[in-house]
Amino acid sequence: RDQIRIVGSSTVYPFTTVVAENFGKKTGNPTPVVESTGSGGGFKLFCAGLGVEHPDFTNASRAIKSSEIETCASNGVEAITEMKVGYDGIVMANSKASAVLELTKEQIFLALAKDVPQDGQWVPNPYMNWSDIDPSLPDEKIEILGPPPTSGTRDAFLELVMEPGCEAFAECQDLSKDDFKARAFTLREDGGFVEAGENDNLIVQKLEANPAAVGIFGYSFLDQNMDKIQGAVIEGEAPTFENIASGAYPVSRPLFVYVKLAHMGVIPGMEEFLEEYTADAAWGPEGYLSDKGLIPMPDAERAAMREAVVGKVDNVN
Amino acid sequence: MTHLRNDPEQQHEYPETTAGKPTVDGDAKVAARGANVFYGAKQAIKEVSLDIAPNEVTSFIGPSGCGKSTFLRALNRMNDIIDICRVTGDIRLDGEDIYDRKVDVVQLRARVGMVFQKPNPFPKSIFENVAYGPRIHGLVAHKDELDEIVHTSLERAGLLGEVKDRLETPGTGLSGGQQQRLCIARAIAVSPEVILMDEPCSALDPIATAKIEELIDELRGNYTIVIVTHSMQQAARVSQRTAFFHLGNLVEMGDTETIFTNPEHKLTQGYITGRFG
Amino acid sequence: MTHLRNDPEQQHEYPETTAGKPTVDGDAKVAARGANVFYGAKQAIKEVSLDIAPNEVTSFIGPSGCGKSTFLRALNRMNDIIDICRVTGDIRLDGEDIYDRKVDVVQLRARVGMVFQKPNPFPKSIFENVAYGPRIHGLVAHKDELDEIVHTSLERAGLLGEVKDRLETPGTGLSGGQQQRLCIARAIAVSPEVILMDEPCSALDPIATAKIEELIDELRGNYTIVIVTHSMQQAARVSQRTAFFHLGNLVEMGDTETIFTNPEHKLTQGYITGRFG
Amino acid sequence: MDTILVIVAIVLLAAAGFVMGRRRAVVRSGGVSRSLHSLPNYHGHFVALWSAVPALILLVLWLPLEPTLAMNAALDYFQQHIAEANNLETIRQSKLALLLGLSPDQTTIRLEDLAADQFGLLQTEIRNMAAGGASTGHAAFMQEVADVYSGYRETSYILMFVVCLALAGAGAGFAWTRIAPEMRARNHVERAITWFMILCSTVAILTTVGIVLSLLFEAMRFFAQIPVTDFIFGLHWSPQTAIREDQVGSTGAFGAVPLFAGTILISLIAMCVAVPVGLFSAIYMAEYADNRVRAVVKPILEILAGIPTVVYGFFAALTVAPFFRGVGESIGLDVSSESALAAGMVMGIMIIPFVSSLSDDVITAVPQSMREGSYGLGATKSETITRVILPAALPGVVGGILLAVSRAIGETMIVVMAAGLGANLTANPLEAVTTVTVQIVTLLVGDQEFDSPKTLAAFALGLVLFLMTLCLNIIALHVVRKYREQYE
Amino acid sequence: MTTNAGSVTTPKEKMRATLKHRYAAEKRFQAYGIAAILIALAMLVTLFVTIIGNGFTAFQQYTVHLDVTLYPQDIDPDGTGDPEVLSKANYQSAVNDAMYALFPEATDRQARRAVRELISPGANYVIRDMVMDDPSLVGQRISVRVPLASEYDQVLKGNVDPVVDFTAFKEGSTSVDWSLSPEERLISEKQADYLQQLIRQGEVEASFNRWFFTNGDSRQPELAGIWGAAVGSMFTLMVTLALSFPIGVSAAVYLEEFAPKNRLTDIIEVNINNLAAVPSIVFGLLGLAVFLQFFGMPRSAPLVGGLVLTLMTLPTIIIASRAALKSVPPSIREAALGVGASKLQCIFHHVLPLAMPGMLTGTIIGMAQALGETAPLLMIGMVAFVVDIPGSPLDPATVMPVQIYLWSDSPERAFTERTSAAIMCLLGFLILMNAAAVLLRKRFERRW
Ligand SMILES: Nc1ncnc2c1ncn2[C@@H]1O[C@H](COP(=O)(O)OP(=O)(O)OP(=O)(O)O)[C@@H](O)[C@H]1O
Ligand SMILES: Nc1ncnc2c1ncn2[C@@H]1O[C@H](COP(=O)(O)OP(=O)(O)OP(=O)(O)O)[C@@H](O)[C@H]1O
Ligand SMILES: [Mg+2]
Ligand SMILES: [Mg+2]
Ligand SMILES: O=P([O-])([O-])[O-]
Repeated sequence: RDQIRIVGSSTVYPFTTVVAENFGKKTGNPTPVVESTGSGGGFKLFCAGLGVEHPDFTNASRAIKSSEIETCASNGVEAITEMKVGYDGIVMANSKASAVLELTKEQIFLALAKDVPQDGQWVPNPYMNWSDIDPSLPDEKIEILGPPPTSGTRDAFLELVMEPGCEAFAECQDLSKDDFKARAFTLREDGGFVEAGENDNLIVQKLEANPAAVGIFGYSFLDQNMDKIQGAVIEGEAPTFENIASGAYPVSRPLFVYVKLAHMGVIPGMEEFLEEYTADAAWGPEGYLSDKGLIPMPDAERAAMREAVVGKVDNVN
Repeated sequence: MTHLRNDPEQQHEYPETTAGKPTVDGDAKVAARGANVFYGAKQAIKEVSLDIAPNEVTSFIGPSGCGKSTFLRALNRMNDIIDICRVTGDIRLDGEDIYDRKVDVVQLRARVGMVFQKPNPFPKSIFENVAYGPRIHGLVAHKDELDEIVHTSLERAGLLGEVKDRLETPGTGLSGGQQQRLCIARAIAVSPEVILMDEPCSALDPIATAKIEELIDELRGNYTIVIVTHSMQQAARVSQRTAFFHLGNLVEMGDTETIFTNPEHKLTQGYITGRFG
Repeated sequence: MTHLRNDPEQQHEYPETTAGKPTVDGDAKVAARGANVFYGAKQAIKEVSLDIAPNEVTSFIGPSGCGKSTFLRALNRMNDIIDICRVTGDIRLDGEDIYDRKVDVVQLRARVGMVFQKPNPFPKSIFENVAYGPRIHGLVAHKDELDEIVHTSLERAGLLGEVKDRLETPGTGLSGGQQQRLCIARAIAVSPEVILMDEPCSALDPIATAKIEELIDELRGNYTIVIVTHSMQQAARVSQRTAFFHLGNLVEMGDTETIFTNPEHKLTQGYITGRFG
Repeated sequence: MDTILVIVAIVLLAAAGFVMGRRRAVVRSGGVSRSLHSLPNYHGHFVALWSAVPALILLVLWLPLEPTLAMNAALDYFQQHIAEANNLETIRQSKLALLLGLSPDQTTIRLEDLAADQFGLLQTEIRNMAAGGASTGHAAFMQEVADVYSGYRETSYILMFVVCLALAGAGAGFAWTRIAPEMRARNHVERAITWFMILCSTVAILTTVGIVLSLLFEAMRFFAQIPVTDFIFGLHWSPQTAIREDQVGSTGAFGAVPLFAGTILISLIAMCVAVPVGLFSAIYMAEYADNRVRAVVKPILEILAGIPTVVYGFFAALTVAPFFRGVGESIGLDVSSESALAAGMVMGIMIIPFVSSLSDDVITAVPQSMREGSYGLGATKSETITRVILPAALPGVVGGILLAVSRAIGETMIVVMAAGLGANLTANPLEAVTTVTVQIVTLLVGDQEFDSPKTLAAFALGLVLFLMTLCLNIIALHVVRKYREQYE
Repeated sequence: MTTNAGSVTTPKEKMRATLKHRYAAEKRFQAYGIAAILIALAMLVTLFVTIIGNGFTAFQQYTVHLDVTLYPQDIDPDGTGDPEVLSKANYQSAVNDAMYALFPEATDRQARRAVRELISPGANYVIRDMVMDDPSLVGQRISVRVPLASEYDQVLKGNVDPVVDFTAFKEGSTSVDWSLSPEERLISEKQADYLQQLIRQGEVEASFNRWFFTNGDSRQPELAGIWGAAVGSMFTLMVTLALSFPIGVSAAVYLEEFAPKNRLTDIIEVNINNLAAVPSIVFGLLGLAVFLQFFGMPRSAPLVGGLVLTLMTLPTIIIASRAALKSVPPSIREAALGVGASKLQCIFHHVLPLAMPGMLTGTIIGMAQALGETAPLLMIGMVAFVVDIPGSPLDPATVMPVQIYLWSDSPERAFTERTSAAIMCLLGFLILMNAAAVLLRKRFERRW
């Protein structure tokens, strides 16, 4: 096999593919094949073993789990390296026909949770309209289209928004750890939250058709559809490129690529691929990945990461 | 292709026989004058004129493919359901042109019933088979009336005795002869005036044949019956008048007695004495 | 259900007639002893024993459903292709049991050819229809030989004159009578020893019938022929020996002359004089 | 690649065998082909089959066996040359020590004492190294073992080549000597072909076995964690479990009732569209339309069945669903944008041809005598159809509809794109429901975790769905059988 | 009609009384039939119109005319003409220079970046491909059309701001009157000005989008093409056809002509029907377990895709083939057996040719289903980004419905119309395939 094989997260897929394409065109190597299998599916394939029938990289929208590291090790895949490639902002957006939402995490929690605290009691979510939560919010039905439980985006959103949102309430702080999880992470099922599948373009089009609805998805889809939809301001920060990059916008998560070091030197082009990925022309603030919606890491972090990855690569050879 | 084959054979000359002067004593129930039937370009019936007397059994005989069935089906416009089939000439039922545009085929067929060569009971119960006609024609208002009609019809078809305990069993479960009688019962349940039977006994064994022949004889009192048969013996036994067809032409028609003992045309003679066919 | 229907009718008693003592002058070409044929549980042929003489025409007659076709098909194991059909007893061709496990059916059928009631040419050209048998049996090595066989067979079937200019046209495009003759040509092309014909004229008009009868008469010199017919006239005209079947039993068998003028059994008499059937 | 070479060589040998067998048959018959039992070609095929089939069977058996033999040789080598006392120190310092669970006081390594997973690991290690994976943290002698492994495989390839060809030659030779005029070559060849056909028929069985097996193990693991009764009777479906250990997550609920209810609701809507439209189209085409119309309309309708389901998915999600929503809004109804109605309707459109084409066939197949019987009594066309033809065609129509139902239940992409994901237990077609297939797909393509019920649930769902449709088909077969017997 | 209860009515009168209703019912019934067919056809038309309406613009692409000078020292300093060297050479600077030449006033870094972004980032590869085809171009000044970047292309096609009429803008007369605020637009005010300047110079032109038909996948919408997926589909279908047709037909022949009718064949029959109902993704799971894990075949390969789809289409083909075999009149079999053909000869010489049209119908439907299938391929790695056109059934590849699925989930706006265009191609492929099969079927039908 003289072709690099990459599997993994559907969130990282749009970024890795651009790098792969540019790598192929620039170096004349065969363009790597990138599969979109989801982070977990990617790790499963990645950790299945060494050799040409197993992939060389895996994309992930979350860090590898310890159980996955164990699986890897038990299959002989011990030398792996984690490369953080940037950030992905998770935005809440609605149709431009409606007003821009300005939300806090607590408000989002109240809009989405299955049970909410009220006067020290947990009651089934009574908020049907946004204005029920806070009179300053529009008098519109709450209808949020979001990813299914199997999606990494959903997990990240729960962690980054719902958890702090819940913690803001006194009732939450009294809970045991398990109960807290149950309270914070169970989303309402009375129609206020709609699981809308993995196809974010479909969500965008649904938002356009339904001005009352609010969607949850990655920043790149907002970026490409600014004429139709607008991002909600969360905790006073609008979901702009600059805000996410600077870390001001609170809902963003890191994206990773994992490297199977044992394949270095066996599969041609892996080093060049990593160099391409870590070039400023790719993942820098002006790079083509940022055009595609990847939020770059700060300069120092990038430099350190490049050093770490490319350095490791050198060590192996 | 059948067209090709028959062309050279249409050279027979049919001299003036009774076929040319169709008359019955009294009024004819069905009267055809210069009737032609075409399948596409092929002519299956050529200028046939004949009269069918009421309350009599008329039989059609003739070699295979001569057009007996075709002509029979022309009498209740059953040919309408064959796309390529076309009928010209004049066929009258009680003096009324049945091919008139104003004629309602549905009613015509209710008046001129038909029993087919192969028994074709519906895949329904015996009762439903007979009740079907009265039901669709709205002949009955109550269940009682329907029961009555079904029973009388089966009785007259000579089947009631054999099936009265199992009217709810499927009609297809009867023997061939019983099925044929069931089809006759089904036909008479709508009180037709004429019953056309196309080789009703060809698929049957001798005993079933005898029963049906008896029945035909009995029905003759109330209905006008036309029967197609391949068996001259049968024609001789059951019919009062016989018509002999050949290659689409009506060669000769007359009293069964006369036809079988003293035919006018030598084709007829050749056929009934078994020199061909 | 046919089972049901026939049960009460199997009460006939068949007295000792010629049926019991099958003999022909000299060696029989085909000899059956105590043959039974069953369709599932239903017995269609009951203990039939008869001899078929070489180079003669034997005709099978009898009312519809009596088992003529069934018995005919038993003679070249055509019944094998009907799943539920089972044959017991002893049927021999030239003294060899054809139901022996060692017998190669394919070769048997090449020796005992068959012409079916309904003409069934292959949807191929006329030439290919006739050439098919010689080809699969490897009878010819060269195209010339094949041409020769096809032409002779068509000639003998009396068809060559009509089709020699269009041997490449489909066999299905012929008229019914021509198709039937094509099937006969196809059957004789593999030089069988016996030819079985199941009502070869039932679908035919008088002229075609006459041609086929002529052919049968002619073929008699070289082949052993068995013919099933519904028409007693035909049996009388073409066959030397006649067997009369009734409800699966062989009632009587003998010289055609004798059977038609002086039948031993009154069932036979009833049938041939048209008192039933 | 080497295997392909072997196959090509065998095929060439078989071809040569054909020519020679044919020639010999002709020669032995003395040019009189009449004296041959079978045509010369059959003799040729006979030789070719004898040459190719045994060799190919050997090849198929050899292929999986060969790496095992090579591995045994490598392990042997490991035991004899590596695992000796003077190497022990080196081993102790390498990664291998961990792998072999070497204890400090151990003086010998005996492979047969190794635990199963350690043994497996060692083999994986050898295989990886032989495949060219750079060794990390190993002593160099492991490379020796790997070389033994690769070397063995190399010889084995050559051996396989020689043995297979020899067998092919021997088979051809054997068959060749048997050729004689009276030899029943045709019967032999035909028997071989019949066996091939039997083999093909078993593919369906093997597929079924494969499907059941590939679902069963994971489903068992699922049911080990979630009780079967909870799964089959549970009313709540919410497969939310934590993805990472350090992550907080709520425990999932795995009651499959809402999924099956959703599947049934959507299939029902689909059937409400497909059955009337399909059946009436079929009736019109079979009984009313003339042949030219039928010849055009039937293939056009069949296009509906061939349109990719992704396309239907878009159509449902972007055209039909908003349309229903809009209509609902204008009359004051609250229609979800993933309404079951939209997904079901579009699915119904897709399966129209299943109903229309199959029903058209069976309606046309109802004997003309039934129609004549009815018309002969003075029935109108519609009376004949509704009272005689349809009842007579019922088994076939039911069969077609059941096939359509099966297709609706198993359909995936339309519902993935157009139906919701939230498991609502509702009978209201205006709300969003989810289906079994949607859940299977989302569980399998989302973030997976093969040790948690979340992903394993997909297999359980697949298995239960499989059993469900199996029951449906058995019932269908019996319904059809029952009526068929009655109507003949 | 209005007979009072006492009077006796003859059957004839009663019949007449109900006739009107019966004829009305008849009319209604016929109307239902016509309505049903019209509904089905209307759905088909709606579907086609929707897709074509969304997608036909993708067959056009706005291009910019550039005069590019290929300096040998940049491309091939040693003048070797070695393809290796040519393919790795840097064409970007030549393209940049050509662009800067069009905008002499853009001198600062910011402005130059905006100028560069006007054309597709893949423009240099367009030129590279030209040079690779004809190395003599090195050292010449060549005139080429390179694709406009997809954002601008979308703006010009009116897909971005439907409120604004771009006709005047396209003619280069007025500056655009945006209804969107600057941050909502895909392109900035400055970029719009540049674009208009280009238009005024007559350098921009809409032309046939050949890249769409010749390229593999790309993350640049303007360079993304369907050809790679089409080739993948062809390989996959070839494998499927080569396996499923013979296996399906053999199985059908055995089950219909040879197999005894017993419990085992009943089980097989139920099985085959049931397989038709198994969700297609489950076949993917099977393929993953059997072909990838057990037999160790490569991921993403059309060979494996073909195998999985074979298993999926087999039931359809078997069911249809059995129906076709059933419809061959027994008289043909009797005729063949009667002249001494063996059963297999009878089937191969006579029955199969006659059943072939029906078998082909089943195959058409099965192949159409296989052509449009996505779900099972998810499991065997064919849902992948594949740029290189596959050269064999073992190369990584994707198929058309998967390409559609992937594009539909891409953030870039221009992929929306390409998704629809790809659907149109797939439908075209489908109709072609059906037409070919229908013709083939006709041939078989017409031969005799
Ligand atoms: N549907 C049809 N299409 C074309 N030709 C037909 C059709 N039905 C009958 N024919 C032809 O019309 C002629 C007369 O056929 P018809 O069925 O009336 O004969 P018949 O006298 O009833 O013969 P049989 O005694 O065999 O039933 C025949 O040549 C036949 O081939
Ligand atoms: N395939 C079959 N399955 C079951 N029963 C059959 C089958 N073929 C014929 N029979 C029955 O066997 C009996 C004899 O049939 P056969 O066809 O031999 O009659 P036949 O004498 O040829 O009648 P015909 O003159 O009408 O052709 C009949 O009762 C028939 O119903
Ligand atoms: Mg007739
Ligand atoms: Mg018969
Ligand atoms: O595919 P994801 O793991 O990023 O959801």
